[in-house]
Amino acid sequence: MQYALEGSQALARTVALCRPQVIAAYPITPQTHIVENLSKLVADGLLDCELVSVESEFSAASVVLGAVAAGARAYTASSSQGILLMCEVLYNISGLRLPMVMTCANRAVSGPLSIWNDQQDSMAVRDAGWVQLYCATNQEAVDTTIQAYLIAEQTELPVMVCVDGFTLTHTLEVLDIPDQQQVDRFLPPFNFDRRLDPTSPISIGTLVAPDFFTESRGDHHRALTNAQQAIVAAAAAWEDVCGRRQNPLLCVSDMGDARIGILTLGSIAGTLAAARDHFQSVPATRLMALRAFRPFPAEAIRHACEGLTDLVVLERALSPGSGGIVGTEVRAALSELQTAPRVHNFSVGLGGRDVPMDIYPRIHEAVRAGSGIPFDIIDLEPDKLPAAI
Amino acid sequence: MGLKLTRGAFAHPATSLRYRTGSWRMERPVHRHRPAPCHAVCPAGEDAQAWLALVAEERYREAWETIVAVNPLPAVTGRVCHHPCEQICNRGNFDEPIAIHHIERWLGDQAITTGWAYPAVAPAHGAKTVAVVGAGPAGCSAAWQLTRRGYRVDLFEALPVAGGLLRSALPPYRLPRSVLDGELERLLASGIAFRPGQRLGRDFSLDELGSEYAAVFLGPGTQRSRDWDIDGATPQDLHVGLDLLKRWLDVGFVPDWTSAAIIGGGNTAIDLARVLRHAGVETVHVVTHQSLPHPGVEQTDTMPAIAREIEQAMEEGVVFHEHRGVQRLVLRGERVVGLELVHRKELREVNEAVRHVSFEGTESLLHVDQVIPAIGQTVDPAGLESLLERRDFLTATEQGRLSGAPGLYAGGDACGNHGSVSAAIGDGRRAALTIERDLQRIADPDHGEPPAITPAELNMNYFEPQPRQHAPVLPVAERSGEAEIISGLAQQQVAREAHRCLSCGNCLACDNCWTLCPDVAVLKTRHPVEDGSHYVFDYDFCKGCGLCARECPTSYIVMETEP
Amino acid sequence: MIEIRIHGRGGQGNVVAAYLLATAAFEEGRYAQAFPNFGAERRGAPVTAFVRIADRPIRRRCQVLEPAFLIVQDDTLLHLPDITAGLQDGGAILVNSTGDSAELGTQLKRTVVALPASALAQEILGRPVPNTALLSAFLALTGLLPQTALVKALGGRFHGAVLDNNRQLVEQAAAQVNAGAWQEGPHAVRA
Amino acid sequence: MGDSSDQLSHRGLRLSQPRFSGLESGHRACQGCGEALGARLVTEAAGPDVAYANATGCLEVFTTAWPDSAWRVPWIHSLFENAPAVAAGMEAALKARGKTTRVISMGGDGSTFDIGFQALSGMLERGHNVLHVCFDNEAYMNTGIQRSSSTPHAASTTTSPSGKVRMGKRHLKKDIVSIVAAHHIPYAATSSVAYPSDIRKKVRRALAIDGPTFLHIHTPCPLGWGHDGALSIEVARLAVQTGLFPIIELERGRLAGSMPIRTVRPVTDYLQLQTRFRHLFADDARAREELEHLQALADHNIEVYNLRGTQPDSRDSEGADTVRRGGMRWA
Repeated sequence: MQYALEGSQALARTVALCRPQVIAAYPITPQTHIVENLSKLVADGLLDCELVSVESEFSAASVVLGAVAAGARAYTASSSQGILLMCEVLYNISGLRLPMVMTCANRAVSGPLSIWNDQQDSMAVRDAGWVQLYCATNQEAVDTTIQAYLIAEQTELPVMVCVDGFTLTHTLEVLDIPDQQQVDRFLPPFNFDRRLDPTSPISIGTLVAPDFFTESRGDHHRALTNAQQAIVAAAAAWEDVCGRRQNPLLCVSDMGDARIGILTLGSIAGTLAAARDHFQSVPATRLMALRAFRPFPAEAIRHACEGLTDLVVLERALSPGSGGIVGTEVRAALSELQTAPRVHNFSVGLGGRDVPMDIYPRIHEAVRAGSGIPFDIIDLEPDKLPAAI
Repeated sequence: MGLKLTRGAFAHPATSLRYRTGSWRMERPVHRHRPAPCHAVCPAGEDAQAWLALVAEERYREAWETIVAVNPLPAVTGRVCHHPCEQICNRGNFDEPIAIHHIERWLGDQAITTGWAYPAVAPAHGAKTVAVVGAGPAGCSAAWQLTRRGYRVDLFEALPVAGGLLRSALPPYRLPRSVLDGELERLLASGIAFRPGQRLGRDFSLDELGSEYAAVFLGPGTQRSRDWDIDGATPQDLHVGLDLLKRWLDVGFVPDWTSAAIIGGGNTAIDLARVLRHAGVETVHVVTHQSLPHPGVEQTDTMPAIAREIEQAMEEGVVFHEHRGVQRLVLRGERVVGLELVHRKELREVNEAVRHVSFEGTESLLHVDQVIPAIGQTVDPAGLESLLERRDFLTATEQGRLSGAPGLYAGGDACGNHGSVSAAIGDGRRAALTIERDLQRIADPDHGEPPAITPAELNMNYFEPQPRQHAPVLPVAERSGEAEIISGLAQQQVAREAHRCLSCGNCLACDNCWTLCPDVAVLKTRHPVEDGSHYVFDYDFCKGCGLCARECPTSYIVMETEP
Repeated sequence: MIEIRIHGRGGQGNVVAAYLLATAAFEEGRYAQAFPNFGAERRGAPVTAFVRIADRPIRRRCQVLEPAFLIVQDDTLLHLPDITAGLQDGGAILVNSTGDSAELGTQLKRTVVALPASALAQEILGRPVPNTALLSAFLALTGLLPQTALVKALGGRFHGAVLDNNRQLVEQAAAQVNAGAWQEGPHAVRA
Repeated sequence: MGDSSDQLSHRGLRLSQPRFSGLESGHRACQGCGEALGARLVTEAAGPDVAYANATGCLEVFTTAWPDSAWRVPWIHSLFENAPAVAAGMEAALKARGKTTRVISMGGDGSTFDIGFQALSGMLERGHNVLHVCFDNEAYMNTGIQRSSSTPHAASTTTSPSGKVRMGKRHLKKDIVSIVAAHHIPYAATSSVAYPSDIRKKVRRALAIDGPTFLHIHTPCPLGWGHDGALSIEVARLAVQTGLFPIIELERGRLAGSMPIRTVRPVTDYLQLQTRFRHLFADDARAREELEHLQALADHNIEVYNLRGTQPDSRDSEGADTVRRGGMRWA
C-alpha cells in the first residue's frame, strides 16, 4: 500500500514487518530516525521485540551477535563512526557465520567532522565479510531490507543494507509498504540450527590454528561469492510477492546505442537518470547502479559494459593515496574483456556535497577531454585548497 | 575421509576428551596408605584410625570386629591400657588427642551388652590343634588368633577361671569383673577349648604337650614375687604387694594399720596403695627410685605405672617419694617401725650399664607400721625349669619363638616385658601368626612398616578445632569398694569424638581431590575401590600438578615420579 | 514538476511544512518529494527545506536550485542576503508577515504576498504556528492542490479539536488571499 | 591407585559422576591452573541450563582449540571486550524466544577491569538478567603476563618489571567490585578458588536473582605469579587470610556479608610464595617500604570490611572449607 513517508520511517515499518526479535542500536546521525521510529512502534505495542538501547555501537553489534547466536532474528543500524567502532565485531559476526541485517545510513567519516552523506563508512568495512547492498531509492531500501533477511538466513551471512544518509533517510516521498501477509509469505520464521542451546551445547568462536584457518577464510569467501545466487533468487521471489522488478546485482538502463556508461552506487543514480532526460544534447549514456558491492558481481559488470568505449565510475568514497575504491575493482574486472572500455573513475559528493543535475554534462565533458582518467574528484574546487606544502 | 571444517568453526561438546593431557605429567598422584601414629605405637597392634572411621559412620559392630581381629579384649584394654596411642595422636598438636581408649571401651561394652559374637570360623576338617598355657591376656590373645584362623585350640589355665592377672591383680574400680567376665565368657565361647584348673608341672608337662600338640604357646605370666631384703634383713611379718592385692581381691582382706610404705613404682604398687587408702589406711607412702611422670622426663627413668593411676592415687592422698631408695629398715625387735630413705637415682655408665647411686647426706626417716615391697614378680618355674635354667623370665624372639625350643612359643609378662596388658595381647597375636607360618612352613615376612604420618604432613586447613569429649570421674570421697572410678562416654559423645579423628594417612572421602582438580582427572566412585578410597585418578588427563596431594587433608595422596 | 523552497528558522516546523505540502500532493495522487537542506543548525538559525511535486515519479535527489516559489515562515528572513537566490523569473514569494504585500514586493523586486499567518494561528489555534495558514494560502494562490488535500495531510498529524481548528484555519487563510492569483505562475508551464 | 583405576571404565565413570561438570578434561590449561578450576566450579553450581559468553583470554584459548571443546554447556566466544554485551544479546534473545535458560558472561581481569569495562557497565546499567563472572589472575596472562588494572601494587610483570628505580607496579589494584556495586545492582560478590563451597553458594545466589549480578573470583596463575602449580589453593587461601583479597557480598551497593578472617596472617606469608613479589624481599629500603605498604593495604581492607573474626565461625577463613568424612558437603 502507498504512503507518503520519510525514508527512515519507511525503513522502520519495513524492519518491523520482518518480525525481528532483538533490536540493538546506539544513536548516530543520520541513522537516528530509523531507531526512533522502531522504538515508537515498540512503545505503541505495534512491534513485539526486545529493544536494547546500548551504550555504544560496539555493544550494539555485540548484542545482536549474541542474540543471533541464541537463535533470535536481529537488527541494528548505524552510520559513519558507528560503523567503524563496530568494525571488529562486524568481522566477528561474519566469521562466525551469524545471519543478521543492519542498515548503514551512509555518512562521511571524520575528521574533519562531517555528519553528511557519502559512502566512506560502508566502504571502510567492505572486507568485513558482509553482504553489502546499496540502494538508489527509498523504495529499493524497503524492498532490499526484506530480501536481506532471506538472503542472510539462507546463506548464514550478515547483510548490510546501505542507504544514503539524509538524501534517502530524511526524504519524504511516496512509497509502497508491503503488508504483513506479503512479508510473512516471503520470509519464513528464523530457525538457526547452530544456536546456543542447552540440549545440544556447541561451542561457537573457537581458536583455529594455521592448519585450518585458511580453510575457514576460504569457506567464507566461497559463501560470499555464492551469495550472488541467493541475492538473485530473493529479488525474483520478492517480485512474485509484491510485483516490483528489481535488478538484484546491477541495475542497467540503456539507450540502445550508448557508447558511454556511468556506473554508480546509491541515490546519485536517480539524479543521473533525471539529468539524462533533461540534457537531451548529451550523447546517449548507459546508466548502471551497482546494488551488490559484496559479493562483487564482476561477471554482471563485464556483461553490462559490452559495446562501451568509455565507462565512468562515480563513487561517494575515496581511498586516499589510491583513488577510487569501486573504480579500481571495476577496472580490474573489465581488464579481462577483449575490448575493455576506458575506465574513468571519479569521486563525487563527499561529506554531503550536493550532486546537482549538471554533474551529468560535466562528466561527459571530462570524458571527452581526457583519454581515460584513472581518478579525479570531479566536484573538487581547487581554489579552495590550502597551499600545498 | 579427513577432518572437515565446521561452519564458523564451531565445536561439539566435550570433544577435548580426544586430547590426552596425561602426557604432560612428570609426577603422578597415588593413594598411599601409611600408618597413623596411633596404629604404629599400639602395643596390641590395633589400627585405631581404621575402626574410628567405622564408628564415625556409625558402623559400630564392624568397628568392634575390626578391633577384635587384633585385640579380643577391647572392653578390658579400653580401661586398663595406658594408651600410648593418645599420647602420640596427631590431633594432640592441633587441639586435644582423640579419646581413643574411651571409644574402644564403649565398643567393648556395647559388644557385651548386645552380646555380639566373636567372628570366629569353624575349624576346618583335620585342622591342627595348638596348646595355649595360661588364660591371661597373652594366652587369650594367642588362643583367639589361632581360633579365628581355623585352628583348634586347647587353653590350659591353672585357676578355675580365665583372666590371669586381669582378674588376680586388677582392682575392680579399674576393671569391673562384670566387664572382664562379659568379655572372656564370649571369647571362650568362640570355639576355644578351655581347660581350667590345669596347672603346668602338676597336671601336665611340657613334654606331653609337645608330643600331643602341633604347637605350644606359653603365657604363664609371673606368679612368683621377687625375694626382698635390705642387707639381709627382712621383717618377720613381711607382706608382699601382689599377694596382698590378690588377698584383698579374693577375700576382701582389710588391714588394721594406720600407715604403710610400699616399695616400687609399678602398677601393682599403685593399685595396692590405693586399695589400702580405700580400705582406710591413713597414710600410704609409695617409695620409688624412679621419677614421677613429668613431661620431658625420660621414659626409662619414669615409674612404669600408668600416669592416670598415679594422678588418681595422689588425689586420693597417697604420698609419693620419687628418686628414693630404702637404705635401712628401722626395726623394733623383728617388727618394722620405719625406713631410712635416701635419694637414689639410676645412672647410666659410659657402657650403658645401669647403676643405682645413693647420695650420701640425703638420708631421712619414714615411720610406718608396714613396709610392703612391690618390686615385681618373676615366672613360677614349676614345669618350666628346663626352659628357665633358673632365669627369672622366658626369652622369646620378636616373633614369639622360644629360642632353642622348636614348637614352643611364648609371650606376655613371662617374657619380662613391661607388664602392659596390651603388650601381652600383642605378644599373643604375633606368636599366633608365627605358629601359623611355622605350621604352614612360610618364612617370616621382612616388612619394615612405612613410617607413621607426622603432623607436618597433614593439611590442617581443613579441620576445625573441637574439644575432646570427657567422661565423668568418681569424686575422691566416693572412691571406695568396687565402683568404677572412670565411667564411659555416651553414644553421641562417642560419635562426636570419632568424627574428630583426622584419619591420618587414610582416605576421609572428603571430596577435596575430586573438587579441587583443575583437570577433572579425579573421578569419584559409587563404591570403594580396592585401595579403600572412593576416588580414582584418570591418568589419561592428570597433568600431575600435585594440587590434590598438597590439599589432601590426611596425606593419603602422594606424588610419585612417573614410572 | 514544481519545485518549492521553504525558508524558516530552526524550531518553526520548516521540515514539517515541507512534509505537509508533499503529503497533500500525495493525497491527490501526485508524486512528491520533500527534504530538508540537511544541516547541523540549532533552534533559531535560518533553515530551508525543499518540496517537489510532479505527475511522474521523481528521480532526482539533488537540492532545489531554481524554485518556482518561496514560502517564508518569518518576514525577518526576507533581509537575508540571498533569500531569493535561484528563484525563477516570475516566481513568487509567500511570506508570513503583517506587512503590506506591495511594499515588500517593491523591496524584493518580486511578486510577494504577505499573510499574517502567526496572528491567524494565534487567533484560531491559540498558538502562533504559521504552517497551516501559509500552506493553505499557498494552495489557494497557486490552485496547485485543493484545500481538502491539505486537510487530509493535516489529518495524518492532528486529531480531534486540533484538527478541527486547523481545518478552520485552512478555510480562513484561503479566504485571506486572492485565489488563483498565481495560477499562471512558472509552474503552469512546467507542470 | 593406578592399577585399580585402570580396571575401571573411566569414560563410563566420568559420565556417571554425581555432579554436573560444564568443563571437561582435555583442556590445555597449565598445571594447577586456578582459572580452570574456578570455571569448572562455576559451571558445576550453575547447572546445565545456562548459556555462556566468554571473553578472549586463557580460559577461551585453552578450552576451545578447534576441533576440540572442553565445554559441555552452550558457549560462545566473540571478542576480548564484549562478553557482557554478547551475553546481553543472548539474554534478550532467550527472553524473546520464551526460554528460561540463564546467561553467564565470563572473562578475566583484563576483559572485566579494562578493555571490556564499558560493555560490562552497560550490561549492568540496563539490568540484563546476566551473571558476569570475573576470573581474576591479576594480569594479562594470555599474552605473557603484562600488568592490568587488577595487578596488585608492587607486583612485577613484564610491563611493570622491578628494576633499579622501580618496585614493580606503581599503581593500586582497581577496586572493581565497588565500582560494579555502584551500579546499584542486586548482588555483587567476591570469592576465591580456595573456597569452593563459597563459590558454589554465591553462583547459586546470583542465579536465583532476577537482574544483573557480579561474581569476582580470585584465581591464582602459577605461571604469572611464579609459584608451583600444587600451591594454587594455598596461595589463594593466603590472599584471603592476609586480608589482601577480602571475600565480601554487596547487595544494592551495600555490604551484606563478609568472610571473617579467624587468624590474620602477615602479608609476607602470601607474598613470599610468589616470584612476582620476590624483589620485595631484597635487602633494600624501598622493598621494605613496599612490604609495609602492602601490609597497610591488607590492614585497610580488614578495617573497611570489618574482617577480623571475633570468635570461630563456620563461615570464616578457616571454617569455610572444613572437610567432613563422606564428602559431598557441597552437593
